[in-house]
Amino acid sequence: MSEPLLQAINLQCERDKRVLFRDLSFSILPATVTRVEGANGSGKTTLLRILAGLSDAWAGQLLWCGEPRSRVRESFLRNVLYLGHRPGIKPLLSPLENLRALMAGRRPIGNKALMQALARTGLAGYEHVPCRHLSAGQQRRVALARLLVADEPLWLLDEVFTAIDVSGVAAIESLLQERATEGGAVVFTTHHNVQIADTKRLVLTPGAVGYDD
Amino acid sequence: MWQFFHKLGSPKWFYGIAARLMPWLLVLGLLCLGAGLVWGLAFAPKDYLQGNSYRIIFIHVPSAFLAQSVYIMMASAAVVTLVWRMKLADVFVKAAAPVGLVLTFISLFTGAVWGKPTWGTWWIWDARLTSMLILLFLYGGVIALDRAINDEKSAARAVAILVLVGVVNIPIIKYSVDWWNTLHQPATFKLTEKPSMPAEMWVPLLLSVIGLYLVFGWLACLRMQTEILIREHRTRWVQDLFHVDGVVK
Amino acid sequence: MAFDSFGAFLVMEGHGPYVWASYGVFFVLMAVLMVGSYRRRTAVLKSCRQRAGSRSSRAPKPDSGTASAAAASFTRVDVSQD
Amino acid sequence: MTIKPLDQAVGSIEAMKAVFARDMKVAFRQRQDLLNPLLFFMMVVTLFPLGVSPEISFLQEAGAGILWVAALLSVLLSLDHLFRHDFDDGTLEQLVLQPQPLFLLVLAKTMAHWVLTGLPLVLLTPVLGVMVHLDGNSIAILCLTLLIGTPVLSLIGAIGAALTLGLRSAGVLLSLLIIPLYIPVLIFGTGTVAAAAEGAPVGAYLALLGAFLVLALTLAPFASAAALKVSLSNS
Repeated sequence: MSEPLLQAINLQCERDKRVLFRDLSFSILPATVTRVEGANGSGKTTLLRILAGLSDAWAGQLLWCGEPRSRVRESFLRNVLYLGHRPGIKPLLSPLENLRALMAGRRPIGNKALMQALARTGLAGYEHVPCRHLSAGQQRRVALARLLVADEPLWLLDEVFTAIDVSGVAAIESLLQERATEGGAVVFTTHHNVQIADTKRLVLTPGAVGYDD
Repeated sequence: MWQFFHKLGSPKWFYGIAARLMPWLLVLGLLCLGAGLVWGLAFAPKDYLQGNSYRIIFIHVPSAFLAQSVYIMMASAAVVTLVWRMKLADVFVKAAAPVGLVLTFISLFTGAVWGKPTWGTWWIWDARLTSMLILLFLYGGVIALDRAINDEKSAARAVAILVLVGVVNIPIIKYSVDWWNTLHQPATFKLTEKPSMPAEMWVPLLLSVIGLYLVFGWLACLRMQTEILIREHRTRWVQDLFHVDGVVK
Repeated sequence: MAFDSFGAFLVMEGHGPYVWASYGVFFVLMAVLMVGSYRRRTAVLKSCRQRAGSRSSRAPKPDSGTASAAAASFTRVDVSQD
Repeated sequence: MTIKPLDQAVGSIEAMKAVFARDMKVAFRQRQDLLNPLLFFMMVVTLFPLGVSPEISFLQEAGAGILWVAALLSVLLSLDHLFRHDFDDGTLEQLVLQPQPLFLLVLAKTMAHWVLTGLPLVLLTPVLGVMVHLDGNSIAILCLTLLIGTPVLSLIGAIGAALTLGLRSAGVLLSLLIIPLYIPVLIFGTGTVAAAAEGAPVGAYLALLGAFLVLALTLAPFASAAALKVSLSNS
């Protein structure tokens, strides 16, 4: 068994005087797909934001490769890719410009690869159209194009399937599956009925928390 | 050492200490303040230049002095909030800011009223008064930001950042206002600067400064207790405050 | 005493209004602040006491912050019932 | 098979360049927004001759102050947008999660903001200076003070913009928080012009303004970065 990438020990989150979860302990191993489940308001998004390092509203311990995350913050940030509800797409820029800007701070990539990535997300021919002229699903596809060129070992994907059509969902399923066999770790939330083999489940229920493989 | 530090940060511990300290603070504070003010109002000799209007000094100077030191105290607490994330520190900032605002207002008001018999006008853009006016704005900003953010933790940290930015600016503001003042009006005579103040004047002044400090201590403890109760009302120890052997007091 | 009479003390050679207005504002504002803060704590204590009382009389709940959500059915509501 | 954790990241300078370039590009796609602070600047300046007095002597005396106040207000007006669009579309989350130090990225954004608002204001100042009857020397000094002063306005303003991000009535709150902090720059900016008009040497004052700029450059990005993290954590 390989070393866990991210480890949460007795994670607790309280927002607006309400305990979302407590004593939550789990490890994210390489080459795994984990699905965070729970009803609306159970704290799925909050958990992913905490794991990504966006939210401070937590107590407990978070280890990255065995070390406290706050101590290795820079390396942690380089190794984690987070896609949230708001996809980080500028409406005034074209898909190509958006993708290039998003990759610039992490892994600068040539135009050819970027164009290819966009084409493979079904945006061929739209590369130079300002994103505000694209549909919600197409805008999300621009953000998802990052997954085709990203090298981060851990992906945190919040509601990635929103506004994506059926064939798109299937394609992303196989992308995540493939990523896991390559050795990457994926943590995602969704309300879609997604079939990915060997998906671990992290269930958030109010008060009590269960984690089963 | 660390244990002590932790204890210092514990709201429960503070609540108990504050409860024991508060009567002393209030009684001593009111005594000092009362003695200083009565002495200053009725017994101190009249000022040969300004006449009796100078008696405003016994409230103007203490409130101005305290208004500034409260902001410095808030800044120290802000450092503690940001570095050690101690709960008590941000409780203090939240409790002290409105008191600081009121004290700043008092010093501005008394300064303006004092100006009328001295300079013949209610308001003069004197360096001190202008600095105090800006301090009033700073307090206002802190309180407004605190009110605007719903989440307690975020509010605490945002306010701490703002207070620190403000405290870096205070000396700069003071310096630039002083410079601006000399640029625009040759220094007339200042309100509170006296070549040498006789003991009958400065002793009551000192007494009222100390008294106001103690009263502020009482106010801060009281308001911090309130804030702690609001934040911790669900915890065991707050519930236990009202129970003696399972019976509600 | 720096003044000859109580009347002189009040008038302060014409500066009385300024001095007394300053002291008045000081006392009023400080009193409002002190009494207000004190009453606020009293009110908060009272509500805490009520909470403690209601909690000890009822069976203790494990945690009030984590009420479990009832399963939603999304069936339509009959609006003619009232 | 596993993927080894990565250690090499893109350099901070490259990342800053990318952030700067994106902000410029977005701004030039919406040129109307670039003109708004300038129009506002001109309108505020116009209000003074209309509202107070068009007399040459008054305008000569008050002109530098009027231009400074107007520039300050236009910068203030434009600050609300500094992080808001990025916050709404999620770009800000991605910025905070970039592996480079956040304060440098914030500095790049602030620099872009200055190039897009402060610098055009400085360039417009000679025209307005002539309209309020300032003499050539005063206009030159005024431009110089604005050139040093407006970056300070952007840097300090960024703190306020970061603190009020995502709050209701953020615009008004932003002004409340930031205006008191602008006072020293305003005082020295206009004071320098006044001193120059009296024939006094202004080198020391300009150096002092420069010191403000250095201080703001070194401290403000840290405060803005910390404030951004708090605001994002809260959202």
